[in-house]
Amino acid sequence: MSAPFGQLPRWVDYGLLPFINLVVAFLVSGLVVLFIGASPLEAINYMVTGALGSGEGLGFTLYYATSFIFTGLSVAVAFHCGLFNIGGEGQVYVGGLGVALVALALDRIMPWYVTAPLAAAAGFAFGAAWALVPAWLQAKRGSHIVITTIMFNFIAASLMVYLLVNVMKQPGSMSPQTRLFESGALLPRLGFLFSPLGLDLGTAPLNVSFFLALASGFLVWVLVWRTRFGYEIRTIGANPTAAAYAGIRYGRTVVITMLISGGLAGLMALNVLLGDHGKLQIEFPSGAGFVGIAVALMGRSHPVGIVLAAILFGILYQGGAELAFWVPNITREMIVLIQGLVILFAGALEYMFRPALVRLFAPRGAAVLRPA
Amino acid sequence: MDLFDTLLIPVLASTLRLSVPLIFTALAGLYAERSGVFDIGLEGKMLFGAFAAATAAAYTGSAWAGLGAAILTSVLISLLHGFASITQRGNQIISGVAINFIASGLTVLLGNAWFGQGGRTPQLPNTARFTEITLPFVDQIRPIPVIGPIYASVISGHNLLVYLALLAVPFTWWVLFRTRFGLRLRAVGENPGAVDTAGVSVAWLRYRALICGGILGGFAGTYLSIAQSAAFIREMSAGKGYIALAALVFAKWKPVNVLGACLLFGLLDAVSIQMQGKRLPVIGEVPVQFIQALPYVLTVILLAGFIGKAIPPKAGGVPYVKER
Amino acid sequence: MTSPTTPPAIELVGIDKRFGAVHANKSIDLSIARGTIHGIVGENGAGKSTLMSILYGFYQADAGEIRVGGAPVAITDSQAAIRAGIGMVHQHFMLVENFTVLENVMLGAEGGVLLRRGTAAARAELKRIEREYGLDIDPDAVVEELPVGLQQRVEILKALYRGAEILILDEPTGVLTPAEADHLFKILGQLRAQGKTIVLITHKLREILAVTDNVSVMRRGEMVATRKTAETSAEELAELMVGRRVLLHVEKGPAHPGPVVLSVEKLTVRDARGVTMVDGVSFDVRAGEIVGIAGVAGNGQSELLEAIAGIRRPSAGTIRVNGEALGADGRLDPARVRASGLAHVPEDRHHMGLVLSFEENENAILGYQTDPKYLKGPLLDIDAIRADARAKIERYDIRPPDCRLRTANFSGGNQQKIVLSREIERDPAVLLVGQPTRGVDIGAIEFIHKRLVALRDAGKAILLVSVELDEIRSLADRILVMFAGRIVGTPPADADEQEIGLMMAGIEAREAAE
Amino acid sequence: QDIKPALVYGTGGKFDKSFNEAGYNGAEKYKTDTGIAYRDFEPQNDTQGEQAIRKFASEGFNPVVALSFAWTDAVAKVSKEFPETKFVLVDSVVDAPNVRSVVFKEDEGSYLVGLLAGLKSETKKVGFVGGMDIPLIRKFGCGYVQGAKAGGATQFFQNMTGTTGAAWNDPVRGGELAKSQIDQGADVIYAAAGATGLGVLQTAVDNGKLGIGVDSNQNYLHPGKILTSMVKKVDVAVYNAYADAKAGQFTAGVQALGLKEGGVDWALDDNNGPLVTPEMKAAVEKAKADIIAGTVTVHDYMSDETCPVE
Ligand SMILES: Nc1ncnc2c1ncn2[C@@H]1O[C@H](COP(=O)(O)OP(=O)(O)OP(=O)(O)O)[C@@H](O)[C@H]1O
Ligand SMILES: Nc1ncnc2c1ncn2[C@@H]1O[C@H](COP(=O)(O)OP(=O)(O)OP(=O)(O)O)[C@@H](O)[C@H]1O
Ligand SMILES: [Mg+2]
Ligand SMILES: [Mg+2]
Repeated sequence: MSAPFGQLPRWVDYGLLPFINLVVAFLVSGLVVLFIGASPLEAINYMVTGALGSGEGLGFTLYYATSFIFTGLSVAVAFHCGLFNIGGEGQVYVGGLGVALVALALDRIMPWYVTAPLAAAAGFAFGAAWALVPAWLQAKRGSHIVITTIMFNFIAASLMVYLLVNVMKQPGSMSPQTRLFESGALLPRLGFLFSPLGLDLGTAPLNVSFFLALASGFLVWVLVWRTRFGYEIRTIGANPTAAAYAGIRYGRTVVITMLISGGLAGLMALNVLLGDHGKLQIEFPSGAGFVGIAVALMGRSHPVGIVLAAILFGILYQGGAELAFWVPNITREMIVLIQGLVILFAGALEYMFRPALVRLFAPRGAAVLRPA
Repeated sequence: MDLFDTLLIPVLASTLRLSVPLIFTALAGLYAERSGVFDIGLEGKMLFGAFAAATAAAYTGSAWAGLGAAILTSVLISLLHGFASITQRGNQIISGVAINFIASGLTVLLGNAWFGQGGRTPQLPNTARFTEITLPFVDQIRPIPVIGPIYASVISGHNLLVYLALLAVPFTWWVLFRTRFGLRLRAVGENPGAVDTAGVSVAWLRYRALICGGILGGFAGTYLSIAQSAAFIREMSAGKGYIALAALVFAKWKPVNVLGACLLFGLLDAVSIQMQGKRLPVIGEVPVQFIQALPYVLTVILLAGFIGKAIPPKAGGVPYVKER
Repeated sequence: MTSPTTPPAIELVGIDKRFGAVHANKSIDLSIARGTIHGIVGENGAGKSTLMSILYGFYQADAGEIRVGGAPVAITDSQAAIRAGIGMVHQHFMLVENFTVLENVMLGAEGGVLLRRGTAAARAELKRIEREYGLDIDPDAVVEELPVGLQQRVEILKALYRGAEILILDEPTGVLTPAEADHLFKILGQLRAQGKTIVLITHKLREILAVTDNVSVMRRGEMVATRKTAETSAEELAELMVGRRVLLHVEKGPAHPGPVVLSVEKLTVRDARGVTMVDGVSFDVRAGEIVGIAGVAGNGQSELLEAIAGIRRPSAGTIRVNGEALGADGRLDPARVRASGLAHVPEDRHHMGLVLSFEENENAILGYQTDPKYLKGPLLDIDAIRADARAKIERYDIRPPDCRLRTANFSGGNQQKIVLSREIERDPAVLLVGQPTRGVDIGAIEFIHKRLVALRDAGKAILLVSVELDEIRSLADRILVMFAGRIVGTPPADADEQEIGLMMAGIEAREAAE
Repeated sequence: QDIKPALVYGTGGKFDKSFNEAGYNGAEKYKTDTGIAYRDFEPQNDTQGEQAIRKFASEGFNPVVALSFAWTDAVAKVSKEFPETKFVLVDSVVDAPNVRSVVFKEDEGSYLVGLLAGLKSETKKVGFVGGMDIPLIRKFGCGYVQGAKAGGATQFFQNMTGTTGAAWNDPVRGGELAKSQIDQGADVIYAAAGATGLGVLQTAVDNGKLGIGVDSNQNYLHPGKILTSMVKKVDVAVYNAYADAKAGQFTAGVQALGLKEGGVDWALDDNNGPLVTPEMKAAVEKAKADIIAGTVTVHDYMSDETCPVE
């Protein structure tokens, strides 16, 4: 995704341009808000203050961001290997199963700091396992990973409904969910960190897995740009022929990459199940896997970009909820639309205003590439 | 013979009905991707089409007006996708994702603003729908064993769009392989440079391909909301766009294979519907969720077992940039 | 030569073009007389292709005017150029690989909304052109299955089919055998005789001197000189191109062959479609010698190299390096082959030798990413890698000297140097080299040849595959000629061109068959 | 006393043509009757549900009504945090001094419509299309087949639409399931699948069969072609919650609303009047009376998570 046409100062490329795109996205959203007869200014105000204005709002924003960081990284890792993993949703779902099993087994006998790492490991393992078959088929049979991962999303849904309704549900309870986890499986919230800053997270479910997400981001960066295996991943992604020439084993690399990708998705369950819901119930991924695609692409598949994009989506989720909460005739569909417009302008149309900026900022007389 | 009537015939008929939206949508994707533009916004196109069809039909009371509106809307969405991914050289996948978000939000929003039923459109009378039509000579042919019932109950008795879907396949084949437009379309998906140096505009060609896709997307949506159902319901595309995408890859981007793939998906679905709640020999009662997962499992198995590598159009997904 | 009264076929006035930071053409003036063959020479990245692409409407000039037959024409796109009677054979072919020859020729000139009628007409026209110029080709062959030589023929047919009066050929002979090249030049002669005008871009001064009427020289985006061919010399042109004196022939002493290092026995290779590309080939390469494999592109040389390099699984035969059979355990992969002291400069640097989107220093370890000296445990040792890359840039005078630059932004010649430095600097026991100087300018050619000879003199075994007969003859100590997957001759290194040319065309093979 | 009513829907959304919508109607009715405005919220995910319930409570809204079993744990938590606030949980039970849990005996209502279906069916084959295979829906189905059996039906088809959220918004698939049941001989089909049900009813009607609506009275959708609807008076539950609070008569604890309490019922109006013969009407009314009297008991699936009839 190299930007077309002339060079720009980094702060313009990575600061001003995205900012302009966001502004435009919100302007267009504002028109829609007007259309349904609400005040755009009021709306943006609710949205921003709702997401960032209070400790609690910020807490929720970062909580959602945590989930999106995981799914975003998952998509990005596969992308670097030239694989389009649409299976995040299913990998999160099944990852949740792993997390829940550990939690149910240990929450009464172990403290959280024992349970959590094991749950994380299980979530990673289950998520990875769910990516294994598509990965293997791609590597050895060349079956298109886009189809197989789509199919595995549906299969995951069926599997989980079956388990939650027929196996893991508490007798007599109406809702298809496991019993509530007890303290031994609940992650500490981060209120204590923010209170010194005078921020009260209130009941926001922001929890330690936020740090796991950031750590994963860093590890992914190391993996992709600083390890030999990452080099091999990127080579296959950029030029499979050259990869074969370089003696990089396609099948092996593809499989391992997808395992990592699926595992990262699976980790998201930790944030949601042990960080907030305290149980495993149907439908808990609620689309985070798909949001991950947008997050990864808008973050240009780079961890830093992904964290930023994830926070942006966290703001849209939390701010959107606040907005819908306070302005009665703004429904959740409105929020979905705004998300769509942001993806459109900040993502697909990211270069629309670039030529204009180039005309403004283009450094004159940049060094001409000299031929041999 | 009894099984033939009570099981096979219904399953085949149901197969046909279930494949129609997939056929339209997969063909829509075929035009786009053969021209080198990925399109995972199919889901959104279908949804917008369905909404437009139901809305127009509700206001005008005419199914044809509905179809027209659906096509118009879906084409507009395609143009948006084109503007983002052709003119602005944006990432085609992001653009598609964005369109899907916008579709699921905007349809409900507008529907609610216009009809105040949470995005649902008013219940349509049959006069405002595409209803089932009976082919000629049904009664004469029905008595004939085997072909009779098949003609009467599988081939006949569907709404117009079903037959249009079946016609769309050979038509698409003809366009692709027998017309100038088709030749250029296939070329631009493989090597835009060749098209450009032949003095044909790459951008305009791709736009036209997307427009074709838009038209078909409109048909798909119309089928959902005013042929199969009598109203638009939020999210009613229910993931069919993604299945169609899978069918397209499955079919290796070839029109006739698309028909095959979609019918296959339809069949698997129809079978799973029939099998629900039935006791199977040996296994006995199978949990419904397993039956519901069956089509997807089988797809994966077939894919791995029989369909080799699917090689997408070479220039697919990359915006055409002459000057780096 | 046409009389000065008739206006020139083409006049370029003050053509200027920038690609972002790159100033590819600096207000170029050029006048090409009707009915002549006009040569253009210049280093890699001098701006030749750009200039011609502007003339053909593929790029738009930032400034300047184009006159055709004296009248200014606005060439906004290739369509306009075609209408103005200009046709172009691109350096990087503009063909749809999975289309048939006919479809490629028709594309953009289908003659009607429906294909059927147009197709018939096209067939007829194609036949006519074939007969007229002896450019025979099967119109229903799929292009990707044709050898490069024929693919180029398709490009020429495309231009003629559109009734081009002015034909531009951008480095057309790079992929041809001498025989084929001569044939091409005959055709160009015919075209000129019919009053058509031809622009010929090439790096080979011999061809310039042989076929052109006038020649212009470009350097770093500027038009530095135009000469009547009759009144100039290879030396002068070379100096004008590079801006310094260059040696046009390779200086090398006699070889001192040592023990056999690489030995290939009854090697057979089939491609994906199961077609036998290499057919029971056997030969040895000794330490301290360069063995050259001559042959028309597409006669199995590529497959041979790839098989030895471990990229293709041979279906039969054995490959030994220092007596060690490669892949004896049935697992022959490039990593292991490298480990056994074999290095490989692939024919196609863009598709195989480099990852164009990578930084230069990343490409400098491609294939050696597992070498401990580039690693700290599982991590890449970035500093070591970059230091190593800078050293190579230094030693091979790769320009621009920036190891963080995207590889795609280096010109052809420099990209080739990146690959060569990577492979040669491993100091391998055996070096496989494919088309080391394809599309590379004489300045760079001189440099590359020196390096190869130096490596030989250092006692290494070198297997050189090239379609440039000159190159083979000037570098190789022994020559093998390959045709249809078999070695059809082993002419002495000083054998004359005709003789080898015939073998390359499979004449011997045919005779044997009869 | 003064009240500030609030309403939190299930993730299905306000206009699910199902019980969320019924709840909405109840709140609307209360508004029109009393002029007291209310506030509502449609959560996009489970986190937002709890968030909204808590927010309403902390903003001083009272009573706060939470529709759907999905909010069971949320209500349990928040009701502890806000002991002064009155909460109403629909479709599930939380045992707390300030929580009223309203559950409906869908099995009883479904029994009645099933009975009618059994009586009306000529093929004596009746169908049921559920949204997702979850306990609540099984409860509907179980009551239905018991009634249908009592009505003389000999074969029952029970299908579920899907395993993702789409299952509640997939009229096309719902229609397909209905069609397959019709192909197998069913001539009366009961839909308990939210908006998917619209497709079920449509297909039944398109094929000249009879459909049975659910939750709210859907008879009007296809006058003369819908046999009846199993009405589940969520609207009443919501309305009463507000009214009781207003009148200071709010009571916590479990309200199990069945036929007796008028929480569930079968719908008979001009739209389906012609379809229901006096005999049928009598039979259904008798069954209703018997159930209320306790002489007939409908097996509640939730009691032991099994159903006597398959
Ligand atoms: N660039 C590519 N694109 C798609 N498929 C490929 C590519 N390269 C190789 N494959 C397929 O992947 C399969 C495995 O390739 P390869 O043998 O390199 O994997 P591997 O890493 O050696 O496997 P393993 O490590 O398990 O032995 C082969 O069957 C080949 O068809
Ligand atoms: N599409 C492009 N975008 C950006 N830069 C380009 C593009 N095409 C060429 N250049 C740059 O313009 C300069 C001239 O390129 P050009 O291909 O015209 O040189 P050339 O004389 O044809 O070289 P060669 O002999 O290798 O073909 C080079 O520096 C090249 O990197
Ligand atoms: Mg060049
Ligand atoms: Mg060139």
